Amino acid sequence: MELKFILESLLFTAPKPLSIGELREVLVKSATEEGAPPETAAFRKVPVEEIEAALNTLAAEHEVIARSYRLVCVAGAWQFVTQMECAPWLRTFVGVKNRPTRLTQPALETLAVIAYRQPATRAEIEQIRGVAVDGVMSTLKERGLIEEAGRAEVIGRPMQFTTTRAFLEYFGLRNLEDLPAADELRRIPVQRPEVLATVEGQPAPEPEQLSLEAAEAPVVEAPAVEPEPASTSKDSEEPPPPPDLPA
Amino acid sequence: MELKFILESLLFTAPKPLSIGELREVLVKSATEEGAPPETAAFRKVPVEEIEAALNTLAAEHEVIARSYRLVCVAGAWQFVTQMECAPWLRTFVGVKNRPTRLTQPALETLAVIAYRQPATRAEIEQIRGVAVDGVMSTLKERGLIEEAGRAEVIGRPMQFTTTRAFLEYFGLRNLEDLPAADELRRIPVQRPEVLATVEGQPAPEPEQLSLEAAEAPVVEAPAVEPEPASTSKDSEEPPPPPDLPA
Amino acid sequence: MSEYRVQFEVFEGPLDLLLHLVKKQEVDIYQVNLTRIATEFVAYLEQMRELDLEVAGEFLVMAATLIYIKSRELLPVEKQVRPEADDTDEDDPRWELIRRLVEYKKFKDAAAQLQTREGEMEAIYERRPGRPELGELPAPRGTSVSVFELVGAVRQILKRFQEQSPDHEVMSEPYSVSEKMESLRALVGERTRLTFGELFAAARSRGEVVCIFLALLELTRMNVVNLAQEGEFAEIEVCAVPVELVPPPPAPTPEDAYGRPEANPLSASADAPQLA
Repeated sequence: MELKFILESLLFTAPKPLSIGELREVLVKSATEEGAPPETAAFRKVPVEEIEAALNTLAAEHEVIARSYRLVCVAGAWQFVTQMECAPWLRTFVGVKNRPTRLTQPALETLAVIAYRQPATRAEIEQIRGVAVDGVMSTLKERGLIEEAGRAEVIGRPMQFTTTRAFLEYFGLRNLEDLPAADELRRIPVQRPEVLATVEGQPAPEPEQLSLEAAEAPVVEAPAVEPEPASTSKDSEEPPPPPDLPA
Repeated sequence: MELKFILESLLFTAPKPLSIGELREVLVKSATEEGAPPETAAFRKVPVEEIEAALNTLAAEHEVIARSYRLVCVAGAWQFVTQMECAPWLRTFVGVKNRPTRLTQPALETLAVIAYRQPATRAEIEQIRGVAVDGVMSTLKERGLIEEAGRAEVIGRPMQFTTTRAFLEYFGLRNLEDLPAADELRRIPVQRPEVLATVEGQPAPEPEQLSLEAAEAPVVEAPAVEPEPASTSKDSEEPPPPPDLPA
Repeated sequence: MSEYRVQFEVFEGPLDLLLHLVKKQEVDIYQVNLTRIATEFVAYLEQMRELDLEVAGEFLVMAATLIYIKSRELLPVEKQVRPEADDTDEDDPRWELIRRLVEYKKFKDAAAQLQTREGEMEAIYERRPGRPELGELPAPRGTSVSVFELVGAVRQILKRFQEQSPDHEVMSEPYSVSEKMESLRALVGERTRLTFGELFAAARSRGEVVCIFLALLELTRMNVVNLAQEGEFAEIEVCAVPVELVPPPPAPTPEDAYGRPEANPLSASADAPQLA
């Protein structure tokens, strides 16, 4: 009996997603129980890596056979789910999925910043979004999508935030690497063209690395209310004081 | 969206076997509900024959892709079932012992009554054994040694039970004729049941003299669709949640 | 602020408004005419004021930056501070603003993708399988249970049946629970362990079975005996509790006596009297 088929049958039978650890436990228990059938012995000491490889093979196979369901891994737990196209009929059959109300645009933007830049302080988020985020942050915390994760070792020791397991589950993500365009957004290289504004110009060769390290530089609490708008993580970037607004 | 894929997703999601009628009902309901998505209209009046053909195609396809599960039709209801080869691991997973323990004396006696007098009603068994047999009966059913075999044509139409193929295997018998002669047991006259309080408790109006020959006569249509509270509780109930796996 | 949010919900902040204005120019973000943007941005704020809407502080701050950029652009080219080297790049407020806009846009796009995903999740259904019909293994592999066990069961039934004389009468019970407790205690003391079935072997009527059963329950409660069961279908065993381990009553050890469902005397009661 091939390992992947045993795993498949377990996932097919399970009423909830199973982690690799849980799957391994079944294999080990089957082989060590009293009166264990001889065929179970093969997986008595099956390594975690072998299970993971078999699961990935399975998922790829199901991708190929393209049925109305597929095998997915969400937050480290594997399960069979249906394809989206079947939703109209499943809604009738199973009922509307019981999910919390959809997130608002500000909540999604804030969540995106935290997801890609975690751990992120409130000031960092406000810097990127250009608005105060207090209300949105507490909504996200209430919904269990973000959580506090220690303080940043900078002046004021502001609280840092990360996304939770519930975040991955809510969006059906395998892990943080599974975020769309994760590589690009984690460290956004914004290239400065040689000449800006109305003048023609080509992109400068040197990319700006807006890395996590830069973000951890001392930041002012809630820059949105500060008179200096462009106060970035880099002190040198601060523009000169703006003139008064025309009346 | 192809019909067969919709049907597949429904059977995939269903916690119990579905008849063609039930499947059709979902298709029709999806198409006629308020705000039904346009793609559901295609199957608003889908004929039963078309569904049946699609199901047969599906079953054949699953035969070909040879996964650890297959699509089967039992007594007119379709469902996905896992392949036998995976049973040792699935048993561990759902918490069923791979090696059964010996039958208790009460179980043996109940089994003997059913074996020699099949098909036998619960009332008849209780009369001969002089005790309520609910617990023992469900144990025997769980172990697959006895099964329901239609209703007796007497007042109350009580469920009848026969032994199974597994029963023969368990005792190493080739067929029921191989049972050691026990005419006496067969001949015990059954009277109106006493005040034995059982859930079913239907007094059999006449002594039922049921010989072995009778047992081998064709039995009434499988009763799966006609749930009877006392005897089929196991089947009609929602499946119990599987045992929690230790982390 | 809240009023403004209702009216201008489209713009989540000054950067959002800026992005909107950049988009209107239909050019690459790096090619955008910031002078024009500044004018439009301020005009937008003016419009808000005319509508008597409170303008959030963040918008005012952004307007100030834009006006500063615009004022620099208005200077004659030779008087403009044009940074030549990379190290002075960051002094250019235009660059800083564009950098922020580009960054913000990426996160806004990421948020849109999350939103798509959020919607998709509502259309994905998990499999909710019923309990698989595996049954129990009917027989240990290779071996089969002797059919003599079945024959033995048949004999047992017949024997009991014959013993029940057809004209049996209801008689007053010649035994009591306390009597049965005494004999049980003696039996367990003698044998240390015996099977559940054995207890009832000698019982001749249902009444007697009930008495024995009640006696057993009482002894269990008093922690004189323990009930245990090897496996799911195994015979229930009655064991004496070692004297030194007997805690002062009433402190039963429910774990032993009632812990396993099959060993629960109450559930066993259905089957108990049949050996009478």
